[in-house]
Amino acid sequence: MSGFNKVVTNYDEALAGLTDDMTLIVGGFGLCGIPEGLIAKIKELGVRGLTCVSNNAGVDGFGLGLLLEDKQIRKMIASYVGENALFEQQLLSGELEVELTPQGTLAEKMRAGGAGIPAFFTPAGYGTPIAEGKEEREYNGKMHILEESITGEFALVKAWKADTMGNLVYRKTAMNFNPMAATAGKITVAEVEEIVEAGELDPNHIHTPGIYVNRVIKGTFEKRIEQLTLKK
Amino acid sequence: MSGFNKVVTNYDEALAGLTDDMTLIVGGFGLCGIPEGLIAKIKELGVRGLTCVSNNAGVDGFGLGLLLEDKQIRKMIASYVGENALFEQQLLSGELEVELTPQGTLAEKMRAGGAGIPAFFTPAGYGTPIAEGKEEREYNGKMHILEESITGEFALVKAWKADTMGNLVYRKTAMNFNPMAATAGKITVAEVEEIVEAGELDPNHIHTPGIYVNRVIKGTFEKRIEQLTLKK
Amino acid sequence: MALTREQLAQRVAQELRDGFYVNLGIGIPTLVANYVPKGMDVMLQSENGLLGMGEFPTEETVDPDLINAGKQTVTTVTGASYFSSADSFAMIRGGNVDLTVLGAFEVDQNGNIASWMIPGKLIKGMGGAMDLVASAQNIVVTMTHANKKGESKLLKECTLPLTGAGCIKKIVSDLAYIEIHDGKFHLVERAPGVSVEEIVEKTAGELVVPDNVPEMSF
Amino acid sequence: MALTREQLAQRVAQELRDGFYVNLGIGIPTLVANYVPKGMDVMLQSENGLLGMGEFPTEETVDPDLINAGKQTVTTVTGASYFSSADSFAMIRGGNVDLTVLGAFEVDQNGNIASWMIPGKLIKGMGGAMDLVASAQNIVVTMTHANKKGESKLLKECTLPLTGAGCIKKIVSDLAYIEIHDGKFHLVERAPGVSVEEIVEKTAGELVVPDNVPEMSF
Repeated sequence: MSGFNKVVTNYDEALAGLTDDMTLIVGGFGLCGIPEGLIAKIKELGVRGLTCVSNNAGVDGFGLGLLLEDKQIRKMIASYVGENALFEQQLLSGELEVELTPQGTLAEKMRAGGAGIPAFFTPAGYGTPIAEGKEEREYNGKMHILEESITGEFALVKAWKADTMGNLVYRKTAMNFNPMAATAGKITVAEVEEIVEAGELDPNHIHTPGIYVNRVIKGTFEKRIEQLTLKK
Repeated sequence: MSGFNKVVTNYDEALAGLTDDMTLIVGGFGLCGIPEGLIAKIKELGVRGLTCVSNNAGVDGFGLGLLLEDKQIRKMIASYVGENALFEQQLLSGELEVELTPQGTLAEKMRAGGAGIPAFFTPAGYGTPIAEGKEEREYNGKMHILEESITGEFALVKAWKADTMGNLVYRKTAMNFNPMAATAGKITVAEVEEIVEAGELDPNHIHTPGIYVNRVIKGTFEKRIEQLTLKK
Repeated sequence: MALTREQLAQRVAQELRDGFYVNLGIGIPTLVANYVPKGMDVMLQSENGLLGMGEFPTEETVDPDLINAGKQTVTTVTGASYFSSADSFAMIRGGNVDLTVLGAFEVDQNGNIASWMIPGKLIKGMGGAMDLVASAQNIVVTMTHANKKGESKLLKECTLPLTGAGCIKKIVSDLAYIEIHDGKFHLVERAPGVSVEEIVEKTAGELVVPDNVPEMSF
Repeated sequence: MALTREQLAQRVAQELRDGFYVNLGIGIPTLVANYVPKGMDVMLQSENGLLGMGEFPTEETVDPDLINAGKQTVTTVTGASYFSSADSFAMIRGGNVDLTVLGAFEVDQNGNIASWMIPGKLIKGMGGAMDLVASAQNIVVTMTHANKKGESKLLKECTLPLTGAGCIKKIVSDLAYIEIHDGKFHLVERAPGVSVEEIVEKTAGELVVPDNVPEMSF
């Protein structure tokens, strides 16, 4: 299945075509389920002026926080960005722009972007600063606002397993934003823990069909824990 | 887990509360993945004036076709209704109303209904009779029409396996409209081939979380094939 | 005496019913899980993609791929399921969560809530709060009745940017259990040993006080 | 000679490329699967929720839970996946299908297509056709050049209710391969033994004819 072999063996190939000023959709929630190696490679590549769409912005020195160190991110679209001193600093100095988006709206914007739905009404954010400048409409006795979808030149996702044809399976809550991100990129790159032969994943239980995935690379993951909480 | 035991043991209990003039969202594609026993029970109950939202209307004597025999359906919202002589007859005589909806729009209307999205823009149907009276808007250089979501008093779905807490797994293309239908009903009833104990289904691979499912009943299925095509 | 954090959680837990699917916010709301009445089962939804959240893990069972919306490591209960963030908020917006518990800076008598942004201070983001308050049918806000300066947090009109409009109907504060309808606060219960006068004094919005205001029972 | 159904499918198959995800409509489009060039792999998408459709089953392997969008029993190929109808059309509307092949009653020189409804006749429904034509970047319509009465199906303007507006760029008819751009039909290839004159005569819309119109090669 030559035409469907999505496996690449190095990060240069995985991110070929990534240039300055692109929009990247990046999976993950906090530091959980993030494409660690791809992010590290972007730091190495030194591309700048990026718009990153991701629920969070990582922490100092890990996740998307790495890209803040050399000011590679120009704009961040996220729902929560509180865990990062560099972020705060660049935001206050005006070097970084942020577009805060309700978490469910952000997830739906990615899903809609991938699904060819350019805009949708949601109740989230009505009556708040988020609604400013947005069309409002009542449905079923409740006010809603019109939100537009998001797509990007690249989507970078982290999956548990991939087969060679790019079919993906996620694990536990490391799924989070990754399935929608995978659909919303023009070029979608999946960094995974394990690559198996096509046919080894149960067709009933593939989370992201290979049609969405352009490149698959096997990564190694630190899986840093943000809030280690143990039973007392 | 008393509060989460969704299993019912007879069809009367499964459809308790179903009355005349309700809207039912029914899973299935053709005769594949339809809740056979629930439909048969509706025929027995004799409720009338139903609005049925389902991709197809069954065939004479099977699937939703059964409900046409006693004229229980007042309105059908579907994408394709061609396989049914009774349907044709009742449509021509004006006893039955039909709202034809593009298949992808129908699926998205159910999904949106379940997801609290009251309306969305889609390119499907722009410039066609389907667009009449609907708002049109250009996004990304392409015209789209605004479509509203669908919900129903009941959703009737067919799954392969359920656990006692209502978590569902579908099998092959018998999945089709069932996952969206399951989210779009005020009361969702799942008719399944097998009921297993909670914990037996892999939490990574549950198609419909039990939160959407109010009642689970074990059915027996004929699984009639509409177009038997064999390799020559 | 004003309720402690634990007592707040305990009082909120009285709003639980057997078979409820519940979303608990960060902070005091999280503690509610510790006070689920005996013989009652509830399933906790975590908006990062988990239905059926369990207690914190041990060092042996901790898994970086399994966290809650507060980014804490957690476990699951029997019958849990994982799903994407889009599916998680579809579940929330679709009105399938039976009870949502969250904190707030301010609530006003029209059910508006402000909980995410204090102008002049660094804005960290709303996370999932706007989706939760706009979507849930049944929300309990739990917070102190007044802020550290002694200023009421139950206002005629919120002064901070809103998280949601007209969506709050129940407040469990450290002084009282209050319901909101018809554009007014309605005092329903008072914390043990707290006087109606103190509650009236610390409620800036319009408060309807019935003849009889029972003490909360735990 | 006008192309046979099999030759139509064969010519359409020349539009396939290695690694293409392809949606084939009911009828002649389905036959295209039989003519995938050797050494080339394509994956067939069936909009009822299957990526990686295989050939028809044997009596031993037939499975009522495994059908295609034409409701025919099918099999799967290695690497297939199943998903819901919403996810299937998300895939389609999102522009992920590389080639869509379908039939039509009429196509006009502005790329409009009519394929689902003949007023006065019973309306069966559009199925997934409207979603497919509105979403795909690369659509091939395959049909006879004229109807049974000899009337052209390549028109200045469609007379039947549309399935989609301005979305068709390629037609493989039994007489010719034609492209549509700038509001005109453009003759690119003719069927073996069919004269340019016959094609011109049977094309009601504006047809641009280049000096050299090669015969199709199979």
